[in-house]
Amino acid sequence: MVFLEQLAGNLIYGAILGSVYGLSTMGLSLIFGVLRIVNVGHGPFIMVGAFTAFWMFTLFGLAPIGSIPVAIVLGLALGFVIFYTVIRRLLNAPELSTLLATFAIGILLEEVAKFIWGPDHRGYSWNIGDVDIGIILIPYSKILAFISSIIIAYLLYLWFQKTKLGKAVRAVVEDAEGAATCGINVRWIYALSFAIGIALTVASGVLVTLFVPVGINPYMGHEYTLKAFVIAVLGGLGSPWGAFFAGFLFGLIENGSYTILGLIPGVEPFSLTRFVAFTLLLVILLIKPTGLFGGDSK
Amino acid sequence: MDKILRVEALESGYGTMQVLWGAEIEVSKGSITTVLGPNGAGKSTLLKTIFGLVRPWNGKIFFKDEDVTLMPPHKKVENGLTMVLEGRHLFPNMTVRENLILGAYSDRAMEKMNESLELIYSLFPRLKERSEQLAGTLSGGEQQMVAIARALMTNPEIILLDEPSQGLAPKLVMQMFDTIHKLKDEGLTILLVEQNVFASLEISDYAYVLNEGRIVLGGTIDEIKDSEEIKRIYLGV
Amino acid sequence: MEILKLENVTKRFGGLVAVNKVSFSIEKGEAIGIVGPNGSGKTTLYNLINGVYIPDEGKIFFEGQDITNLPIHTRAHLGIARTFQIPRPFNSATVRENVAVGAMFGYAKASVDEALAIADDYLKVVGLYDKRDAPAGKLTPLEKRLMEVARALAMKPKLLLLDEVMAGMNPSDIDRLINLLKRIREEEDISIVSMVEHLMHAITKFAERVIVMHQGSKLLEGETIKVLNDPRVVEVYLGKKLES
Amino acid sequence: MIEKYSSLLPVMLIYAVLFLIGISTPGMWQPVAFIMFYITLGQAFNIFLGLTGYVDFGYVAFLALGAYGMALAFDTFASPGMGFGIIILGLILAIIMSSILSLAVGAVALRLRGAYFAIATIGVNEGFRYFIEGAKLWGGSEGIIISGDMRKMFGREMANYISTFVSDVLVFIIAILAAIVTVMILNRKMGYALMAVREDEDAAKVMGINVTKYKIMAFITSASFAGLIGATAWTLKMTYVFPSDVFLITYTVEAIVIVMLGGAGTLLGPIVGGLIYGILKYYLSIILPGFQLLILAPLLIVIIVAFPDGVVGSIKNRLSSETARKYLR
Amino acid sequence: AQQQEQAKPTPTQEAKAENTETLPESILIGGTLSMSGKYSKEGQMSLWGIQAAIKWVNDVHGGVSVGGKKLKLEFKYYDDESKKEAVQSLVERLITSDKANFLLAPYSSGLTLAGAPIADKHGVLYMSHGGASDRIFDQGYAYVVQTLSPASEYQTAFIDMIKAIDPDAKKIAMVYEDSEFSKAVFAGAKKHAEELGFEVVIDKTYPPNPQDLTPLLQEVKAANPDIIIGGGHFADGQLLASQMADLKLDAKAISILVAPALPAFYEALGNNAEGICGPGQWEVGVKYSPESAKEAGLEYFGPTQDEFLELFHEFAGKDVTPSYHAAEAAAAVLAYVKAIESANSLDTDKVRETMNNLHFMTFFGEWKIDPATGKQIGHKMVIFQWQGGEKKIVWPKAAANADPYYPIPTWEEKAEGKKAVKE
Ligand SMILES: Nc1ncnc2c1ncn2[C@@H]1O[C@H](COP(=O)(O)OP(=O)(O)OP(=O)(O)O)[C@@H](O)[C@H]1O
Ligand SMILES: Nc1ncnc2c1ncn2[C@@H]1O[C@H](COP(=O)(O)OP(=O)(O)OP(=O)(O)O)[C@@H](O)[C@H]1O
Ligand SMILES: [Mg+2]
Ligand SMILES: [Mg+2]
Repeated sequence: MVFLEQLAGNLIYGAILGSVYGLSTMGLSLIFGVLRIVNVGHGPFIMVGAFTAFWMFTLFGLAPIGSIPVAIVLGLALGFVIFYTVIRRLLNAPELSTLLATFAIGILLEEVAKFIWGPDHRGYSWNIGDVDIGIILIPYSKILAFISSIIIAYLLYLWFQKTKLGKAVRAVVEDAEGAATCGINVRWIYALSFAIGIALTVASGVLVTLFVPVGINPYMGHEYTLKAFVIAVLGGLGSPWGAFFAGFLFGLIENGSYTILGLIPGVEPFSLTRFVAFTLLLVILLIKPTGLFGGDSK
Repeated sequence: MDKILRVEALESGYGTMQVLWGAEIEVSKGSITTVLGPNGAGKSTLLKTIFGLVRPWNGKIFFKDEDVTLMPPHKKVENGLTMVLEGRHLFPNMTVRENLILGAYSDRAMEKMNESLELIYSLFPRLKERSEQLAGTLSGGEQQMVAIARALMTNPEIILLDEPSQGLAPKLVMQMFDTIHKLKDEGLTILLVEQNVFASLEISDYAYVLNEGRIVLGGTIDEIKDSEEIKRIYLGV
Repeated sequence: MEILKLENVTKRFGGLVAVNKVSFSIEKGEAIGIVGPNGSGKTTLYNLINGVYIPDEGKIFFEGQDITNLPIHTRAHLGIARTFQIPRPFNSATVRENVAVGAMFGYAKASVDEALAIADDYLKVVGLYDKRDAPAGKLTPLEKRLMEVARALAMKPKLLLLDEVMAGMNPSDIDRLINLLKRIREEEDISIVSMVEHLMHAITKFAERVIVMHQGSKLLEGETIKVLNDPRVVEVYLGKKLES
Repeated sequence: MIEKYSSLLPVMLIYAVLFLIGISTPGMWQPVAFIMFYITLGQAFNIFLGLTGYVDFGYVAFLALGAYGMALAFDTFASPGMGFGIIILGLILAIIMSSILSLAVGAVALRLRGAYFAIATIGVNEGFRYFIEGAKLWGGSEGIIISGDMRKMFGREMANYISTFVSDVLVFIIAILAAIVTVMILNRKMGYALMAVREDEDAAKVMGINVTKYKIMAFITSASFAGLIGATAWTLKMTYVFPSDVFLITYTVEAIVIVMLGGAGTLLGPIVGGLIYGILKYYLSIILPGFQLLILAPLLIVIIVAFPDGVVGSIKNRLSSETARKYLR
Repeated sequence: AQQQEQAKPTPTQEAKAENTETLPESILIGGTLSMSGKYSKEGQMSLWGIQAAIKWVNDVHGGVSVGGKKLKLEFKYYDDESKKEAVQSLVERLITSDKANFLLAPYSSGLTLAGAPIADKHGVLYMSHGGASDRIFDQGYAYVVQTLSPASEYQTAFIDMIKAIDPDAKKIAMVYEDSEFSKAVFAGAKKHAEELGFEVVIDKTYPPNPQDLTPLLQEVKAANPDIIIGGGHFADGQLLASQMADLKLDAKAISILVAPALPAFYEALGNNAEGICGPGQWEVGVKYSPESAKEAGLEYFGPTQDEFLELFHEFAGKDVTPSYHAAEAAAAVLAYVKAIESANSLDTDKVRETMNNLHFMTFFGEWKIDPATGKQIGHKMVIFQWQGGEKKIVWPKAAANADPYYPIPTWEEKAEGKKAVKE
């Protein structure tokens, strides 16, 4: 009974965390889908979002949810600047050269953050109460993180499917030259997608702090980069919705497997949960080499 | 007849390799003008440079008497010039209908979207049947139809067509030329590149011969048809 | 001697039957044309013969050996070569290296040095010798196709499958290429060449026998002129009768 | 025959110069060793990434296993009677362990393409690390420290000598071997096969190339070199292995950066890339301690924008002279 | 001050005669610091601490007296980026090009180990101020000495404290990072706890950089422990506290490694930090002073705490409170100076030998090493507790400036604003 209750509690938290993982991966997936760029500097953008939430809260008392728009604006600005200064020049270069560039951009963000804000591990406490659902206590702030992730993901979905610009992005993904003949400004779509991808990532940084309101520091991104990669692939690269659901799944697996692994004597079950999560990734890829929701393998 | 498109001393290429060496052509409104030439002469490059997918190095391009040399492709579409690329370039994971609707992306096209759709479905009744099928699963011929139809959706005044008959079964090739002719009757101007010399000359009003990046011959269809140049290039004599 | 035999070969993509119970055989030394409307399954047939796809049903024999389930590269070693409808050069390598790869790993199994020499020979044959040190990616679509022909020939295949090599080629070049293929077929030990083409003057000049595909099935098979004048072929494929 | 190996000349020249600087200038040996670590890492990685076009993000796992191979040799077999045999044993273990892992990973993951492969291999690396920690394998998260064993076996002087000189010389040797192996591969059919795989794997199959075989061969070769680097530049030199230190994806990314800086698939590329990266890092950390990454990052961006094909790659593209190309591969 | 120093009759008279070394103009201490990368916080703190100590030595102490001369003390450092590859080359540079006389080891056990062979090869002393692992000192390095308390002792003082104030507390839960350092800490803690008769009801780790500790904490909650000890580094330590609050996982006392030592901990957690304890090598407010040295019969060396704080603020700025990383680094510098002066020599072996017999006190606490291994055995950990927004030292009694607040307020009470201060 205790076992099941703990499992249920873990899964609930896993789902909440998973939704945040999912959102934080959508930007990575979008950028890969449109520009074929693997953004290895992904994590540092999450860090920027986390610091945004922190400063908005600390300096202006702005509720972290309220800093999502701020993060989006900041992310868009960062995205456009980076696109027009660096990425644009590498669009025709070999694919991996953008990897080098995003690596360098990631380092730059980290070091600039350290330079401005120092290496401290910061955090905020935004206490708005919690709800006892019988099995486990859940702070409202985490519930908000969950709901906001879903709303943002859904808004992005609507934008993609329903708006003209969203369709243009899809068109560019499928055939850029063909899109040009339809009167679509391909260069602008690249810039926009990159900026939106970055904005999403920065915004997800805000939500990350709703789940983990502490430990905000210049180097916090690494862990997320790695997970985002794995989740993006699990969901099928280039498919932002796939990424969202895969994030969900990842959160559930990470948390859910703990209760079961805990039954094995003489091991460190928590470390093994990560082993399980990564192994599952491999298994899924073997069964479906393009991820759960992936199309082509290029 | 007034010249809707004029190209003066156009030079362009890829990287450091020059392909076009001062190409000059004129296209009259409402005509079909064909550019002929051996493989690798630079015909596709000429069309892509006019449309703006390849950056011009030198020379001028006038569209409706406006200098559009450096205008990016999407603005040209907005002004009524579009292109059908060699090899179709559809959006394979979208339905036929979605492909067509994206053709009406520009403001200019939006206004006339419904009319354009009607025209297209009357020209290509088959596309109406297939409207919900994913473009990538169509056969080669159907794909070529979608490519042309999508270009028509932009509500163009002139279409640059690059080898529309390539890879089509003979029966479809004939249909394709019929369609091009019909488009002209609808008032469209067409700049055509074709390897199917004889069929294309049959429907054209004017023709140019491009060789090694230069226009070596140009004139009305009757002047061109019997020229030595054509025989030399195409019949190997 | 029968070099290739297909028995009731079927290939499906989801609900679509791209190739439907097709059987035919080809004798050593034949020149075959395969025609049919767009989407009738010609390229898929090639993909089945050289191993890109494995048939859902049916069997394929090469020189009497069952090759239905052999991997692609093994079939190449046995002597099957092909070109692609949409050319697939090794872009960053030079034209010469591209062709040499064919000689090294195909039926020819040449050493590196031999392969480079073979490459030069065939580049002369197709007229690309001047461009042999250019990166293959810089060629025009047509030159790429010619390079693919050279690359396939350098494999010294027993069976050569050409997929719309001549689309977009001007008439005089087509004639030249056909003569060249005929000559090579005679001079070298290439038993048969199969050619998919929509250009009827190319087919009539080259093929002794044609196979007509329609909606995934074999519609007809037989002597070129006779088959192409068959009313059914005119109806589904040609649209009007061939002149001459 | 010699002709074909002429491209090794500039490589060996660079190594000779580095070596001479290292042994003749006081205080320069370790900096040279530091740079050599990056060069060798780039070279080993290039055998796979450069030649096949496959990006293995989990590459560092092979270094890690090599490091464990050497550590386990000391941890399990340390006895005075072993002498230098134990280092040989460690190197052999390193090769065996890293190549077994590469075989397993290759057999499974090499079926995947592009970014899927790249990221599946991250899974392997992370999975393996957490397996070691979670299952408390090989000391679990506490790792293995061998300095004590080394000192007991060889005595203080010799142990120091091994960690501060012999291990670096071994890295030099690995680098030279890697260069020779790279050229040998390039000159043989294998080089052509890998080129074809890199450019178009499906077309390569049609040419008769057994792509799986060649990919695995390149993968194992590259992984074995990685294992050797881990065993020498990490375990022998640092005298310890902690899982949290050796399974860091950062090293893979650095390897990619080095290869891309120099030019993927070229022989000289990773060497030039390693030189640029290593020298920049070393001197920046001396001139501007604490700010070196702040300077390094924009510099990397500038270099890659100026040389999108890598420094060597871009120079090669611009060179027309045949003789010059012969030495630049 | 300088003159007074010289006038003092010390054993230097005797030693002076023996000293035949040609002395340099100044003494250089070299070190690699982690100014970027994952240890950059610790690296920055260490730098300020070192700079403060050097300044004291030169300006207040008047330099290092050797052979009758007063030598200036200098410090040179490079950034190792928290990465092992960089350490050896930078250490070698310090030794050969910069001619450093003595070395400070980098932060963390791994980096300390990485540099040890180079230091040992050149026969230069290599003092660890951030490498806590006991295992470093099992390797037989003669020139590696330690200034801070080793990892195995980090949580033992806290257990002593609980034993002293609440004999009824029995059940201890341990949740900590699966890493080399924390494992050593909690292995020591577990042994100690069991010796004192505690029952360890949970002994579980979590992997580095966790985002969610719920699974583990639910298990802890179910075990209903009296005491919870745990942690690893900054981020996970903060997360541990934050999620205990989320799940209202109450205990009578909580001690977390590393994270609570920094003001950022209280800033991040706000009132939830109230009552949380942590082990520290040192804290602002510890009562090590010339007086307490006298009581213990030890010599006091170096600045008083107030002097140190003043110097520290000169480098770090007024608003920065030093963490123990600053103090232990400063103490390492002071230990060198003390040893050099006692040996009256710059010779590594002489200084090292002298160290074996040194037992003195600085503002950081006692300093005494195990002669055989170089491991620190004199220094004692302190336990601090966040009380009313301030870090108070509550253990050991001798160093304490406040009483432990026990049992700590529940999370519920803390959410309502209750602080860990007696009314
Ligand atoms: N994307 C490209 N990059 C580099 N060179 C190119 C590119 N496209 C074409 N070229 C070169 O430009 C020249 C002209 O090519 P273009 O495609 O314009 O010829 P074309 O007349 O259309 O030929 P075809 O009849 O074969 O279609 C050729 O020499 C070709 O190699
Ligand atoms: N990989 C695939 N997945 C799904 N459908 C496919 C695939 N390959 C081919 N098809 C479908 O199978 C049918 C036959 O295609 P195939 O390419 O063999 O035609 P073809 O006769 O070569 O036509 P064309 O003359 O236009 O080249 C087409 O409807 C095509 O859309
Ligand atoms: Mg063309
Ligand atoms: Mg086909």
